[in-house]
Amino acid sequence: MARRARRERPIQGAPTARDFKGDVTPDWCLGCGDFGVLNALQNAYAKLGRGNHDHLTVSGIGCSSNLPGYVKTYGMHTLHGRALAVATGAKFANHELNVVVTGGDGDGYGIGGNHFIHTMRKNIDLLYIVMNNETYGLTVGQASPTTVVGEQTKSTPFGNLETPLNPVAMAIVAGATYVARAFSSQGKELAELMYNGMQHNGFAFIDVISPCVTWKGGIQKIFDHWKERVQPLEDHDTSDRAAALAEAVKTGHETQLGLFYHDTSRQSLNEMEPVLEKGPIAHQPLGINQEQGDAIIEQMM
Amino acid sequence: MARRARRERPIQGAPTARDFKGDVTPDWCLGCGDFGVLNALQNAYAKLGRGNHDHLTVSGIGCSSNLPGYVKTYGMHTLHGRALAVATGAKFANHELNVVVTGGDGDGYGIGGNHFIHTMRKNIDLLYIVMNNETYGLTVGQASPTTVVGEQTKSTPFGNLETPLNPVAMAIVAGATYVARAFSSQGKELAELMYNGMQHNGFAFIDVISPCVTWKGGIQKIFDHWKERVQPLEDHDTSDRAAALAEAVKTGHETQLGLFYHDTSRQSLNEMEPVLEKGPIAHQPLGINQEQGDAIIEQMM
Amino acid sequence: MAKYDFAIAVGGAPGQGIETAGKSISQICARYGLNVFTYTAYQSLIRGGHSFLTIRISSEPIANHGDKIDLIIALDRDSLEKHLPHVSPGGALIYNSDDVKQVPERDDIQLCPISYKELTNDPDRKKLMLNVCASSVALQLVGVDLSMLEDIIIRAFLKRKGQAVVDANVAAARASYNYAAEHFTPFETQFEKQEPALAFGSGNTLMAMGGAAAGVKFYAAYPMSPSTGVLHWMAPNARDLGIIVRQCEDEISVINMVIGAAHVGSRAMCATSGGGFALMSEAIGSAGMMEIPIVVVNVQRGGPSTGLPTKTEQGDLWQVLGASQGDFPKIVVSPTSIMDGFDTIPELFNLVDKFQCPGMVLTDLSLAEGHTTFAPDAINWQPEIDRGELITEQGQTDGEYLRYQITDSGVSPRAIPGTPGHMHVVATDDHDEDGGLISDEFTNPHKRRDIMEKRQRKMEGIAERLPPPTFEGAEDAEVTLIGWGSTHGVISEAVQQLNEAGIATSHIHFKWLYPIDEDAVNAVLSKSAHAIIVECNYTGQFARFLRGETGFKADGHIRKYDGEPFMPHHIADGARELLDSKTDLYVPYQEIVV
Amino acid sequence: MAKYDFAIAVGGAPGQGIETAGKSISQICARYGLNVFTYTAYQSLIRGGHSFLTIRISSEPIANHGDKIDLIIALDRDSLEKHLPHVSPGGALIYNSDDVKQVPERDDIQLCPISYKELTNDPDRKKLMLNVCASSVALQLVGVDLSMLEDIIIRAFLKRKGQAVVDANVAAARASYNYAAEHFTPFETQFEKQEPALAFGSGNTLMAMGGAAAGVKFYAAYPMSPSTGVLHWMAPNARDLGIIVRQCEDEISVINMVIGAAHVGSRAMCATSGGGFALMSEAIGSAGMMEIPIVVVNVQRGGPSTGLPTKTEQGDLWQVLGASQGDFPKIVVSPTSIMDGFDTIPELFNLVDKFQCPGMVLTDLSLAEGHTTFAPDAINWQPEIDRGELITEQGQTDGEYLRYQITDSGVSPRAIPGTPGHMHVVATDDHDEDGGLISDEFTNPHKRRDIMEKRQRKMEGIAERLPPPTFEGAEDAEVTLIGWGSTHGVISEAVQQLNEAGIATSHIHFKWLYPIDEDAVNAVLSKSAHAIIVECNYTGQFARFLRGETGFKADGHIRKYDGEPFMPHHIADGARELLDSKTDLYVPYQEIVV
Ligand SMILES: Cc1ncc(C[n+]2csc(CCOP(=O)(O)OP(=O)(O)O)c2C)c(N)n1
Ligand SMILES: Cc1ncc(C[n+]2csc(CCOP(=O)(O)OP(=O)(O)O)c2C)c(N)n1
Ligand code: SF4
Ligand code: SF4
Ligand SMILES: [Mg+2]
Ligand SMILES: [Mg+2]
Repeated sequence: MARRARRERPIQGAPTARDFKGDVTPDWCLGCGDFGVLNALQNAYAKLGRGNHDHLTVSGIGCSSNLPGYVKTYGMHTLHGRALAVATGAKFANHELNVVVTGGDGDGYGIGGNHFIHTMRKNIDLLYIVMNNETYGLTVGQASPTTVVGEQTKSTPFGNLETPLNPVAMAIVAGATYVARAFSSQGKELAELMYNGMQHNGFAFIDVISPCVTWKGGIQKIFDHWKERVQPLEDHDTSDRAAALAEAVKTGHETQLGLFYHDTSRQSLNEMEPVLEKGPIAHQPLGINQEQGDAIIEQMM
Repeated sequence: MARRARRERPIQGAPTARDFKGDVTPDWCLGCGDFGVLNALQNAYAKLGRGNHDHLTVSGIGCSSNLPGYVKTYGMHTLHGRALAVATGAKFANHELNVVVTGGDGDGYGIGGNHFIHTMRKNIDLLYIVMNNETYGLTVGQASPTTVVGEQTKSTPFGNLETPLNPVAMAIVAGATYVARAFSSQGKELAELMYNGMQHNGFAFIDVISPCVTWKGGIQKIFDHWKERVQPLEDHDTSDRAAALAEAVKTGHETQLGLFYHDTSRQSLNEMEPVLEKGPIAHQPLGINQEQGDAIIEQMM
Repeated sequence: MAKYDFAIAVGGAPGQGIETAGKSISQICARYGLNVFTYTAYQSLIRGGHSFLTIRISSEPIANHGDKIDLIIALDRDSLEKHLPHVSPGGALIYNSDDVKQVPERDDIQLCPISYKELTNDPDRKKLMLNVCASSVALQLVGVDLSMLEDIIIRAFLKRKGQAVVDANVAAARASYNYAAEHFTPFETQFEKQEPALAFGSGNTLMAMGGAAAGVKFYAAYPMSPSTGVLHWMAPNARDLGIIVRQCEDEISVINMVIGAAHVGSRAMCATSGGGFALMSEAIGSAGMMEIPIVVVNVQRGGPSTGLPTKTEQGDLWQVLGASQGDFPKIVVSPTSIMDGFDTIPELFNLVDKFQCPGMVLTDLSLAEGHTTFAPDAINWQPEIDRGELITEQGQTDGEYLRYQITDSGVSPRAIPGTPGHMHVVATDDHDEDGGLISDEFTNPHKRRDIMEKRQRKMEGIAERLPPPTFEGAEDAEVTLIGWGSTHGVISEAVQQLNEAGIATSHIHFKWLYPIDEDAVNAVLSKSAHAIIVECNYTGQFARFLRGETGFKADGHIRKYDGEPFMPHHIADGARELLDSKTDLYVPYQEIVV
Repeated sequence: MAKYDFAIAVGGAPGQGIETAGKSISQICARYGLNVFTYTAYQSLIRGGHSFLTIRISSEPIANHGDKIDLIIALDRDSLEKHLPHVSPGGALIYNSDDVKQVPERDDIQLCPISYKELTNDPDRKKLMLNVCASSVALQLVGVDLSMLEDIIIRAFLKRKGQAVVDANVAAARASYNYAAEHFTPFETQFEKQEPALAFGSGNTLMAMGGAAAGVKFYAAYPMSPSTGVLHWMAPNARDLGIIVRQCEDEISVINMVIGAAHVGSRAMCATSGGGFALMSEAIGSAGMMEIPIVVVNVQRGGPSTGLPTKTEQGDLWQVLGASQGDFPKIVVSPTSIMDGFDTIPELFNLVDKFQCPGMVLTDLSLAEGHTTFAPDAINWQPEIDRGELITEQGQTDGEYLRYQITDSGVSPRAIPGTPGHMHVVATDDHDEDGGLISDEFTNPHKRRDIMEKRQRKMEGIAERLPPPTFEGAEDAEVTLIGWGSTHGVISEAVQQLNEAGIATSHIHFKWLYPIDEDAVNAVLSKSAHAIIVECNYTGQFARFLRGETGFKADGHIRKYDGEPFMPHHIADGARELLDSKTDLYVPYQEIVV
């Protein structure tokens, strides 16, 4: 809604979260969990210490996916479900950019599910933050792939019959090398996880519980629901994949927060790619030289 | 190629595998693993004891996806990657049909990955058989989502850099309730797994190692490769999800075969659906009656 | 009885109860037997932003939201400022005087300040009842009984919120009604009850109902504005009506499920908007190739791409015509009114069942989210059902069954899986008569030609059956307005305005868009005078398509692509200007900016 | 020097080395400096089925596979039986007499039986060298030096299979060559060496090379016939040329990656076929909305749906024109020859970079999998590169940067992410000049109209720059053949045949399909006589499109949709028949059935 004055001066000194405030005031409902995610992300960007122009924030479509408009970095607000694919292309074309992908559970685990799995399998160097509110917020509250069994929504008026997806377990199995769960109200922990995820070379994934106050019964109810459930992962060896998986598939009343898995041994796909050794392809001179051309023709004779 | 004479007489007595031979001779390469899968499936259909017309075999596109033409049941040879979605619609519209989905690794884990995850999550009552040859056979041998690291293919002439997907682990995490791995050369075990999968109420998944003899270095080489690796799962409690998952994520030289996981406690989504209690919707009279119509209008006044 | 045509609008922020106010006023009018048409201008936002709901009420049938607004309810200051200029001279504006101290000058209308504080007993002042207060004032001004509003309040709140809320609301309504009676001048227009009482619903709801009447037993969806209303009707009604409703992981899954369900014999349908339709396009071709009858609804919104999720446009015609590679039989239809949306669904199902091909309904936000009143008996719950040549029992054919038998009509009897003795495989690869793959067996160009011609012959049968465009008005008119789909109502009214102004005008309207029978269509088009094509997109998608199919070149074009639907005067003004000027394009200026 | 035009065909089962034989013969001819064009009729199968490869060889430039076959190599009995009728009178047929005892009668051709057993020393009789033997015989019959074949054998096998295999093959080649010299009558046509030696490649390869020359640095793909050849060239050349090549999980991922890569400043491209293109269509609209320049190649195959994966068609025109919802700037181009495929890619990249929109290349199997010879210096490795208005450094603009600044041309300077001082968000929702969402801020119809008009103004600039269709032939011709894209070569030859037969014929050909400048195109079309549109699809997709854009109605149509490409006489015969008869449609009969 209200748009703040445009400000294109370079950051002076060490960047602060303020330097990463976007030109547009978020249009989210008052109390929406996504505000916490936005703040944490601005803090994480600041902590990284790079200029605004060194970051690219990519999203799909949904309430949560409006985020790129609210941070001061380069941004892409792409199609519903396609942010990871777009971000992968951007990362390969300029791997010097810090590419962060933000979106919702419908966007990422519903329509975007195939990109989710394969981007993790390929271990592309991205940070992916899902604002999981267990609903399709922007389309006014249908069930999402993480909606719990029994919940009444506009699309499941008799109660949801489908077992929800477990994004953390899925990520570990699919090949993400940095896997965490967080709660949007715990801004410090979330910012820390984000910062470390940006530093991680490979696919970093954070499933953030980010309550929707409009379709989940109001601020009080939904935050109470979560505050009572979340608890930090304890004494956990984040390098042990089997242990991480065992924690991730635990079901029960509690929902564990923190870093489940961190694999520093695997190279990201972009690191492995020899073509990138010369620097970002977006900066390379266009075309090929006559010698290269002659060699190609030679093969054809 | 050669097409056998059409034969539409009903099965006499207990059906045999012969009764499920299709009209068309398979056009697969000599020695292709898919022949073993086809035989096993014909045996499993026979063992189930129902008529040809009670089965629907659905596939996508690929060498393996040509299978429905080679069995004598109703068949659908749909789009590349979409077989599970089509089969889900068919099952909901007539849940009395035994719906079996067959296809390849590219079809199911590549382009069809999102349907794969969500159909398992929803636990639709289908048997899904993937002929996993770790390649895109029909499009002449590019890397697939299960191609191992380092392998040289037409699309990865310098060796594949991407970590393959683990379909069995993925299935357990995503919510399949019957999860197995088999080898197309072990026809008896495979047929047994298929038969039990058809009997299972819920999503049954069998990842079948079904070697491609054309793009994987010839019959001898590829079958030797596998024969030397496969070994049966031992002493395994198939009802223990965590144990199943632990077995599934094991990596090493050996590839374990057998039933990893079997959950008989969860209802399939079609069983849970009250609308289906009256029988298949495809058999219900069309339209609604005046009384129902009046009630609808009443709400609108 | 007096004739009248009156519009009330409600403006405010989402969450202020605009929809509730609008619905109450509309329902009351419907019960009064009055004709209502509503249109809401809103944003793709949950909170924040602004909505503006226009309720046009008339003693006569109406099919658009009209040209003018007589009475505006401004629920917040923002609305007051924005919409004050939009009140017609002689009209009125209701606002909360607690919030607004100074009102900009307008002495040609009646300002109706009410004090929420004084009219209600709302201890925490959440202003949740402001819409009730303002609606009561509005109803008083047009002479509606208070009891009507009380009824509606009880009905709306009793179950969900309990007696206390009902009581508070009823008290507020009474206080406001009485306050209005004392302080404001009623309109000259006073609503009078008519018989029968009418029902009230949206275009999406009526299409969903049409589906139920047609025998849809499988409905799949992925939410997408502005088509979600169909899902929101289907889901709660599913169990009573025996319909399977599935929300899927994406639109690709939606359409493929629909194809699976249709293939085994159920009537199956889905609805989406442009982006979702794009994702479905590959599978639409597969239904064409496998010859499986399905119905896909595309509710257009402002494009391109994600575009304007809450705005209207007729911008997907070429997408629908071009959906999926290659040539295959298909039908495209665009309902001409909200009520026609109901009838179109069974009509299209009969055609796709008969010709075994995909059918696409192309409608748009203006109809799908527009609401209208209708007489209860206007709904035909038992439409004709023709499933075409189906084989569901053994013995219906003797001997050899060929799923894709080559016939004169191109239609081959369709055996439903589960039927003994008719096993076959349907395939998206091209195939011969028995379903065997042509490319597998011998890539035979003659077989390919035969089966391609068989399929395409169905298009002749379809074209024969599709009614030509309608022609209304005098044969010797001076100007002819040509439209398609949703704009029928607004063009009709523009035609009437032009005729009344002495410009003899006729109206040609297309409902069935594809296939086109060139001769039949040209016979109708030949009756046109100075021809002006009216459509809601930038490039003139329909004009270009029509010219390609028939050679017909219009003399002028009226196009709108700013997201807001046409008002009648936009078209009437455009026609006048195009008749007078040398240009051939008129783009109306949108006066009401929300 | 004598002029000649000669065709050799090889028939057999896949795996018998048809491709190898075809490639050897073609390469030898190319080195001889002869012009070669090849077309392979094959099936969507790995084993089984049947392939038939036609190699047309001429002393003059050629651009299609011709009308006749002079010499057939039948690698198996099946091919012998099938193709015996296809040898032109005076021609010859080579077959393995070990397999075939009795040959059906044909006394107007020379039968050339060879015994594999006697010509080779192949202990396990796998007949792997049969293709070498038969090729040697063929080359002897047309007077090519044996040494040429030996060279090719060494080159083909030495690295991959070692000296022993080379020796066995060379020995078999010599024995066969000598046997032919002794037993068979050589053709009157004897090939003569020309200068320079030529290179030989497929349409897919040349498009890929065009991409490399244009500066493509990111190529993504999901395999799909008949477009996979582009991937198969890009993948092995990637490292040398500094191109990132990614195989993705599906086509949706492909195009979205391309969009991401293009947005951050790299030239990015992808290729697919109809079904994959359908899946990409939503994202094509997003590139239009975000104004990101990308190039998407659609190599058409027989449709609808999975259709005929290994057959040709021009059936996706409407799909490409209609791809994605709403109106947005886009360019559609259809290369007119294999070599034009090379040039088209940099031409299109310059346009999409300049106008910041998606560009679509519409070609088909007949060009993409067809092979042609070309002079090495026909390739311009340094084509002009124009990246349009790019901002890549701080200070290029002063002060405020508006990504979607409203300009007269509609083009707004594009800042590349990573550039200091120009941060902005690109969005698929409609937006205002600085990228803020229109629907979020105030759903302002006036802003919407402005930005829509800004975007669409780019279409005027594009239309101005696109060359009109080409016109060849006499202005006073009796008949005009009109085609688009891949059929240029075959239509040209039909035109020549008609002219030679005394029917004065001209040829209008479209390469740039969209946008169309109505006046410029009509100026060319106005030169046509009895106009016949030639295209390879059922419904006349181009004819309908052209009529819609220009009003031009052709007098007749020649259409083919059996999967096989036109031969010149199909078109010449059709033109004659359409000139004589009352009908307006001619569908050629495909004589060669594989
Ligand atoms: C192809 C397509 N299908 C559907 C939509 C409609 N759509 C917009 S947002 C959304 C769901 C958003 O849910 P989520 O990603 O969880 O985000 P949230 O709003 O909950 O933050 C949908 C279905 C779309 N824009 N595009
Ligand atoms: C949308 C789409 N993209 C691509 C293709 C081309 N295609 C056909 S089969 C195939 C891969 C098959 O691999 P897999 O499923 O593993 O089967 P296999 O042949 O190995 O048995 C592909 C990519 C297609 N038909 N449709
Ligand atoms: S609807 Fe829910 S998710 Fe969307 S902004 Fe409001 S609270 Fe947040
Ligand atoms: S190519 Fe491979 S997968 Fe396909 S039929 Fe041959 S052996 Fe089987
Ligand atoms: Mg959500
Ligand atoms: Mg495979």
